[in-house]
Amino acid sequence: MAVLRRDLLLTLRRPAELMTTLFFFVIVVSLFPLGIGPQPELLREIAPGVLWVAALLASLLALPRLFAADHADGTLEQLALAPQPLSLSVFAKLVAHWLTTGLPLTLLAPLIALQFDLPASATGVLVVSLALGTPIFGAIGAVGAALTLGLRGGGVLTAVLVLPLYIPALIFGAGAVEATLGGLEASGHLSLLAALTVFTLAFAPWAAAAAVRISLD
Amino acid sequence: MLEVSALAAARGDRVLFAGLDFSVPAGGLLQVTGRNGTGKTTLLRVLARLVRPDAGEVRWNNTSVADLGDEFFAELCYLGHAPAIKDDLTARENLAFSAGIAGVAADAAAIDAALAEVGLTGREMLPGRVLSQGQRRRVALAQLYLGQRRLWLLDEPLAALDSEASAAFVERLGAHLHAGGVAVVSTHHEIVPPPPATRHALRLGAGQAPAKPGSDTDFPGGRAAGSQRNG
Amino acid sequence: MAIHWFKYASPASFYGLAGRLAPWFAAAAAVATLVGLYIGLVLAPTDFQQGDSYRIIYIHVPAAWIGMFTYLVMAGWAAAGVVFNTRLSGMMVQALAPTGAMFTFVALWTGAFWGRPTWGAYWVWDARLTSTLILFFLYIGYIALRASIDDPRRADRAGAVLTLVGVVNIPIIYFSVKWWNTLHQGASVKPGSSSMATVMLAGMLVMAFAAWMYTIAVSLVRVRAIIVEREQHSAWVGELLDARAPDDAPGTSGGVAGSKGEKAR
Amino acid sequence: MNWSSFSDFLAMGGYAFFVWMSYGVTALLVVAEVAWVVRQRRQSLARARIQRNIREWSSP
Repeated sequence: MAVLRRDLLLTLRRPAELMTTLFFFVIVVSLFPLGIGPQPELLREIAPGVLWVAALLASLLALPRLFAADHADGTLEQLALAPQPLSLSVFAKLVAHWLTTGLPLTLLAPLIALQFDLPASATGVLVVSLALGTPIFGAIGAVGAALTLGLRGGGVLTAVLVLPLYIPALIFGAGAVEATLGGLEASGHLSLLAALTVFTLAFAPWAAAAAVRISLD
Repeated sequence: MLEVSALAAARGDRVLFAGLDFSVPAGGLLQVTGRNGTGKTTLLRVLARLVRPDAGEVRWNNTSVADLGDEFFAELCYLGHAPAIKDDLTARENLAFSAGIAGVAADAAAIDAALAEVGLTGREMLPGRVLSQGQRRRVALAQLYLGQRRLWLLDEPLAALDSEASAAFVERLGAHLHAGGVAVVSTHHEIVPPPPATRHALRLGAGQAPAKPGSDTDFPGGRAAGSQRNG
Repeated sequence: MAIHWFKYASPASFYGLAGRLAPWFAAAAAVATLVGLYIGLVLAPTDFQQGDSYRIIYIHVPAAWIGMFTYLVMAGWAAAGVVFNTRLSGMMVQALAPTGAMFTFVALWTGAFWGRPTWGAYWVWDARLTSTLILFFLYIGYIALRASIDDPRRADRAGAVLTLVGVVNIPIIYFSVKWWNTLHQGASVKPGSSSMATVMLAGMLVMAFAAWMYTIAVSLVRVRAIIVEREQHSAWVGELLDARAPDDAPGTSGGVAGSKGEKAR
Repeated sequence: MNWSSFSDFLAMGGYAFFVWMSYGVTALLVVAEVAWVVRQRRQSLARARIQRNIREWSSP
């Protein structure tokens, strides 16, 4: 699919943007021990929440990459006029976006988890939960990013629109890691998160496509 | 081919045009003129279904474009102000992806041929960021020469083009019309396609603008399009 | 300008209808508030567990209900706007949002003042309060989005998408917060638990009715202001102004019925 | 009637602060909203009147 290949190629040509997102993730996570203190038990306890919130914020920061450049240079108009559903093109963009944001964050997370002395079992669940949860951040975020295209204060506005909708993913994702830490089974959390991912990916591209059309009007 | 009835569009509080009726037959060119802010771009965007009209209807082949959906988009090539060129992609890649998005099958040879047609031979591998405004515009225009799209909606296609490139474009436009295509072009320069293409003129916002002597017939308020045969 | 009547007809006729209905809803709200307050504050007995602090629920619970319900009504109007492409829908969503946000805030505020004597803290991460807080964020998001879009029609459509996305997410948010709350063994005392006297329930229902009537009355008056604001260039607003004395009190006139309106809602 | 005196009513069984803060702020918000809506309505009419006057003056 042309859109997917194009977006991937564009990110590869300009890897700095991707790296900025990843460094943001690392820096935010590293701030917590500095602010709270280096007690290993305390850090282990807050690790699931901290890692998840940091991944969430990093995803939020990456959202403008989805549409803003394409909106500015007219590519978005061409996508809207293509003889295939716009929601499909949005979905392709989401896949490309996840491969260049969500996936690297997911892969980086176990490394960062070392800072918090997270046990291996919890780290495994963290990776799985982030792999399931980051697509939700991208998909819901796409709706917010599309609605705020071309508006003043777009970035902050996107955050205000999108953050409340991120809460269920955060609860199930961080909850899964926390359950593992507490010696419980994480499968309940993970299956709810997976259901949420499927549901979001089914509807969000459609809503984001509608939002893109509204912003082009 | 392309028919418009009772079309109206407003931007904010301002009505740009209302009660617009015209039709462009196969092989016809509609040239939209008018001063800045009279709604040329909005009209083209309404025709391309990017903007919902406030009233009225656009028909293509006697069917409302609202009912046509992707069939209409497959026949349409719209070029707006922004040329949709990525700085980080080469001219060749830019054109290939534009074709891919538009669902036009184009192999490497066809891409290079289209770039040659707009005079970019030898610059296929240059990234978008080093291309001049005129060269970016040419890459965008090269899309027109890929595939067989029958409706061209072009917003200021001659902007930033030198006279040579403009002449080449007008020639290509003539060939498109000759093959039964339709084009709606907004421009400040008069475009005279080679006969036997019919040229129609639509002047928007003529009510406020002073009429230029020797220009095409004015229709106050943009009520209807005149039709005149060239040559 | 002939085209204006095509879609503008509906707001023009609704303007008159809203003007005639609003005073009745306002009166119903005033009467119900007085009755509800009398039942809740004077007639109802003191709760044997919570003492008189429980009397906060006469505003807390109705405010939470109406805050939630108003969002659903907004989503209903938004859906109608998407399906029928009517101009009035977006205006109604816009008119309802501030009142919904206000009631949601009231629910949070009174929840805090009910929680302090009951739980010993102003804020407890109780499932209901947390969900209400998120609902409040959703209202703020809608209002912020509207405020930053200049073109009211784009704002209508963008707001509709946001409201619908929000309303689809509300059950998920409620469920997830509840799940989170039970896992963390949060506070479980609920305002207005099952062992409620009939008088108390009656007071709460009357207050909920009052809040509902108030919401309708205020949003009708607000939608009239929005209609006039947006249609100030149209001919019917001109006629409306001609028919009004320049300084008559707002809200008292029944409004000029949109004589050209075809669709009444 | 639950109360023996008016001061009893005001005291709210010792919870006066919490109860009256809840009711008071709610009443304040409702009054503020009503005032705001009335002002909004007045302004919309005033603005429309200005618009109409501009229209009438600018077109003979």
